[in-house]
Amino acid sequence: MGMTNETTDPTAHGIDELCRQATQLARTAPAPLRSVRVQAGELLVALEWPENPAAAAPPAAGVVTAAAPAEPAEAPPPDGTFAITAPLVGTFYRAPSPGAPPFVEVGQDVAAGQQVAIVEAMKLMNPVEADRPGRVVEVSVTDGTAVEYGEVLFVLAPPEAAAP
Amino acid sequence: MGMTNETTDPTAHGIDELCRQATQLARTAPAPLRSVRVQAGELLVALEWPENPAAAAPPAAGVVTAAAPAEPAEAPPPDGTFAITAPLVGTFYRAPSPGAPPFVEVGQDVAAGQQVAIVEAMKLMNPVEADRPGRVVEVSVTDGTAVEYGEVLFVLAPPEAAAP
Amino acid sequence: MFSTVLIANRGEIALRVARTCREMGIRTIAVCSDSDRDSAVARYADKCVRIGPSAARLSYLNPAAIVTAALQNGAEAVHPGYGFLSEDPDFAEICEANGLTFIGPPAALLRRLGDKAQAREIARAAGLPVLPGSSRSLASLEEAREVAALIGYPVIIKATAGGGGRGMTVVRDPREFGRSWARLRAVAQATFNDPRLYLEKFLENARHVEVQVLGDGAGDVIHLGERDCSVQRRRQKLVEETPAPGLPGELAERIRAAAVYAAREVNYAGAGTYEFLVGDDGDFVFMEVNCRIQVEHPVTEQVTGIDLVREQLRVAAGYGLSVTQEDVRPRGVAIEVRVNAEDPERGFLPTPGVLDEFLPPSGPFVRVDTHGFPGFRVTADYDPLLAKVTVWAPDRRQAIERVDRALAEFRVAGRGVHTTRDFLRRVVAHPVFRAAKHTTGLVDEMAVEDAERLRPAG
Amino acid sequence: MFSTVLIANRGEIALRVARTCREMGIRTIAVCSDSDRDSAVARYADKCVRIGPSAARLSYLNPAAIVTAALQNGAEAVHPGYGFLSEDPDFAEICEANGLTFIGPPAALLRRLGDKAQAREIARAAGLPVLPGSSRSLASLEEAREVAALIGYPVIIKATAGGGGRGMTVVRDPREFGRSWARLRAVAQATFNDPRLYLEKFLENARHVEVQVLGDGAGDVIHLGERDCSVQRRRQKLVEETPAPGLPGELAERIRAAAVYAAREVNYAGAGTYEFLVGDDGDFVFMEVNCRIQVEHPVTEQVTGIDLVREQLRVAAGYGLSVTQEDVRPRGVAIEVRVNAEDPERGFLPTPGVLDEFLPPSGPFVRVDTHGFPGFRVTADYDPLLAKVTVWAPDRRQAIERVDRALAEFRVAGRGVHTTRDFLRRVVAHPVFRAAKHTTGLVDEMAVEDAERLRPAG
Repeated sequence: MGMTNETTDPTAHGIDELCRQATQLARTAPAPLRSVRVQAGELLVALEWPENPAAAAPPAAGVVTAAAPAEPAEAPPPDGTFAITAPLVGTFYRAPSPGAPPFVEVGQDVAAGQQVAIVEAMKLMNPVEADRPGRVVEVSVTDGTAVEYGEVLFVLAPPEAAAP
Repeated sequence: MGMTNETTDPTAHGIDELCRQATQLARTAPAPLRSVRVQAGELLVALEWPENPAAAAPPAAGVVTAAAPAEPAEAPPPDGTFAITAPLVGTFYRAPSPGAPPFVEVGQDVAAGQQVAIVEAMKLMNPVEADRPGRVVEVSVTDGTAVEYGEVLFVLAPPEAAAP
Repeated sequence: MFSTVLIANRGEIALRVARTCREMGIRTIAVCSDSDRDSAVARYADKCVRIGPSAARLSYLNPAAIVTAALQNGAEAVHPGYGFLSEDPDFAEICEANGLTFIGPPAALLRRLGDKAQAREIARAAGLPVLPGSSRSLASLEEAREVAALIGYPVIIKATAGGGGRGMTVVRDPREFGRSWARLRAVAQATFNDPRLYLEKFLENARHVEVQVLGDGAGDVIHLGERDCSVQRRRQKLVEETPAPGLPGELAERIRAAAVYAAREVNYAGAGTYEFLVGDDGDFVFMEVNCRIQVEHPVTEQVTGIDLVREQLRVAAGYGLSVTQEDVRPRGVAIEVRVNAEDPERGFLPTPGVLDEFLPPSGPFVRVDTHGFPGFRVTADYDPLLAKVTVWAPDRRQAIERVDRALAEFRVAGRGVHTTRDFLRRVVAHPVFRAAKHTTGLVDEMAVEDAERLRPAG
Repeated sequence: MFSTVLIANRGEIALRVARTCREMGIRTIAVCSDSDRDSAVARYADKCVRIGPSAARLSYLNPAAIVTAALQNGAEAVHPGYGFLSEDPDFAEICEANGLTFIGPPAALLRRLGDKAQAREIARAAGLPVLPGSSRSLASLEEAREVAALIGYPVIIKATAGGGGRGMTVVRDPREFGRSWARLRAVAQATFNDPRLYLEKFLENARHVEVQVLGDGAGDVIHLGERDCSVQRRRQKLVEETPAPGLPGELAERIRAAAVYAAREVNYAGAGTYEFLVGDDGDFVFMEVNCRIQVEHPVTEQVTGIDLVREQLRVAAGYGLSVTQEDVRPRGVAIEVRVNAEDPERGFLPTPGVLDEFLPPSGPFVRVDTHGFPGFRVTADYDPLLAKVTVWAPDRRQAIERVDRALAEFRVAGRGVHTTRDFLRRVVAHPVFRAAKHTTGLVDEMAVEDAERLRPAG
């Protein structure tokens, strides 16, 4: 927004510019606005829309669930932890074979690409690997139980967070 | 407010800007505003629209009408004018008989209870009377036309407003 | 055929009538009160005229407003739907006097059959079985007492101008008679503006069986089979089905024949319903005639394939019926359930409010007649009927499974809004209903069962 | 009967199958991809298992995921719906190998009839008329060229593994043949993982007439009448009706008999459809067999009263059919229209988006099969079918008025979302359609008419 420099009255003109931007945005909006904020100190344009009309409905309305975004919207937890999810439908195994020690335990560090579990489907043993390094803070599924695609198997903390 | 007197003071000029822009922003939304905030110190414009899904839906979605209050919510106009509406379905007549002078003319003062028109239904001449005093500022329906129940026949200004 | 018809009603039936008009290329004029200005039919009709405030007395029961709206908008005929002015002979006369065709029987017939005491006499004269009772409206309490004593208790006192389950009271104890008589007389005066009463023997645990008839007004009358409407609460129907289940032998056939015979006697015109009671002795008695389209007409339509509103329009326009008795070949079973905006947990208290969610059932063999939609405001001004769910199936067992499936699908949500959906699911799941052994007493029996379930054991 | 069935599909058909299961007291397991996690069937079924990402190849076309989900949740049978794996013999085999009943014909039959060139030979051998063409898949372009020259242009090249209007191309100019052959071969390899092609004479302006058959797998096969599906765009059906209108003399009867005979020859099991073309010479030829429930099955259900999914389940569970040929008495006319989330103004471009408003039609004799609801997100991942609107009426004229009425009621609104509703209204209003003189060329003819209307006069 270098334009603001081109005026003798930066603030007012800045506001003018901000509002013009805001109006633009409002017109090209995906849905009706819920709120608009325009600030000149530190220059800010903030438009807010309801995620969608239904989501804005009172909880009583089952449409809330109905209208939840189709794609999973699992926001990453603030503490930087991340999940390892099931790559397919199947049975979750923590160990390479019955009685054998599990691939990983809580508190253990894992490297990217390290196998952490097996998901068995139709007699096929599918290895589950960590896609990045981290420390296991939770094993989310009991050994030997059925898991759906995308189900959380482990929660890991980033290595740095794991450092004392 | 300070808007009225022209000034070069950046902040006040900003206010002017803010209000102008706020109005402009307000026009960009289909739904009625819930709140407008205009601040001078640090300059802020904040508009907010109701979250009601129906009200928030684009005009295309008939739910807008669908969810409108069932009872007519005609808010009284700010200028204090008021309407005389049709007490029943019928035909609107401005005069007691064809050719006769109309009961009232624009600019004329009427007293409470004074007859201002006739609505004829099934050969019955139903007198329409003013429920309070005022000055006729508009005759809203053409003489001899069909009117629905509740249709606005006259717009009147309150006597005091009518004083010079 | 008419080019423009005014629909003098509201709710689902106004929409129902408008749909058939649309299919027949007839322009529709809807009317609405203040609280119905955003109703489904107001949006659906070619035009909607605001005729008065929310109070029905000043809008849907206001003949002058309706007739004026019809004349102003070039309507040639008026369809009264059910309730409101649908069986009012004065309204029918006003329509005709103003050159509007009243879509229903002629005023004179409405007057004769609308007088329930007279209708009973006409039926009796035609040889139909009636319950012991007074052959006319009774002049005095004394006379009424004598008749009651004569026919024996329990008796039911009925308003001469009543009908459709309204304006009647049962007296089991002679000592109660005086009070009940006075009370109902006051109700009748207030509700029907007619204090006249008459008396009948009261039949306990009967079945409500009614026959749908169609008359062309030229002497030809056919029937479209019978409906069982025994599932009632305070004489308001909750579940209706056709054919009537579990009737002994040829009884249904005899009831149908009786209705057709009686309708021919009065040269019935348009759609009508002859209502009967069937006692546990397996015998039947005439109750009353409804001279209008019934709420429960869809079950008859779904088994016969005949659009009853279309036939009403044809007869009123002088086209006669599109079918003969031979063409009427009912197939399978149809069940209708009435989903009301009421709370069964609180004595079926109406629950007005805005419908945030409204997802009616659909899919195979499911029909829904409703004026509801997401965002619709249920008001307390009118009857709480929200939707009629009608299913068809080759047999009763499948029909019951289907209606339960459909009810389970029905999603209604809104702050403060309750419906009878779950109560209706309990009814169709009830062993007595499934065995088709239920009578008009079923809903009360269910209440007793609930009370017993709640009572602490031992 | 099965106690638990997994439904290996999505959209309206998954919901359709779940509804019949619910009515039969069968527990339902739905499966969903990431983008369908909030779908109608996901909410409707007793359980929904997430089986993969949005890409169908990794979810609805993933046998391992589906079979595993079935086994983990105690399903005894798998209903494949239509499309996806519904006619995949390998999938049927995997199901059986894992002790799951595949609800459809046995794998071996799917294999034989899925090979369209072979299916054509089987039909020919059974004495059914077929178009001049290659008696098998063709090895080389040279051979294909010879056959094409022999039978004469125009010819249609078809993918051996294709069907349902997919994987075929018409060649009118011999000089185009080589390029068309190569292109379709590539498409076939990519789409069906099978490059084989065969040839047939192409019939211009034919009618698409198909016969619904039901086989008990024990040699008994019955038909449920025929459907006309001539209103197509790029071989995708838009409007279907039964009975087929305006067929000369006993032609329909001969086509039905041919289908039943051919189905008996292969001892057909479950629900199937024999597709034929009827030329303007009034003669018919066999086209292909669809070994699954059809999108357009509701029209057959509405005139026969038979729940086709119920019959599929019965046959798969070894209960046989619930009806004999004598029990099948089609009544009246049913028309189905497919409302797609597409923009006819932009070449039927799919228009994904969230449905802010979704009010399907209802009322007398209207059936809607849809997975849509207010707030539903139409994604670009799958086919754009949004709702099937099916109406019934005693005759075709009334059925046409009714389907137009129903379409006019249908309210769909959402940013960016368009539907084929208005286009469908134009189709059913078209004089050629009303006169039942339309062929598969109708939609193209309408496009030409539009172009002419737009061209400046003079």
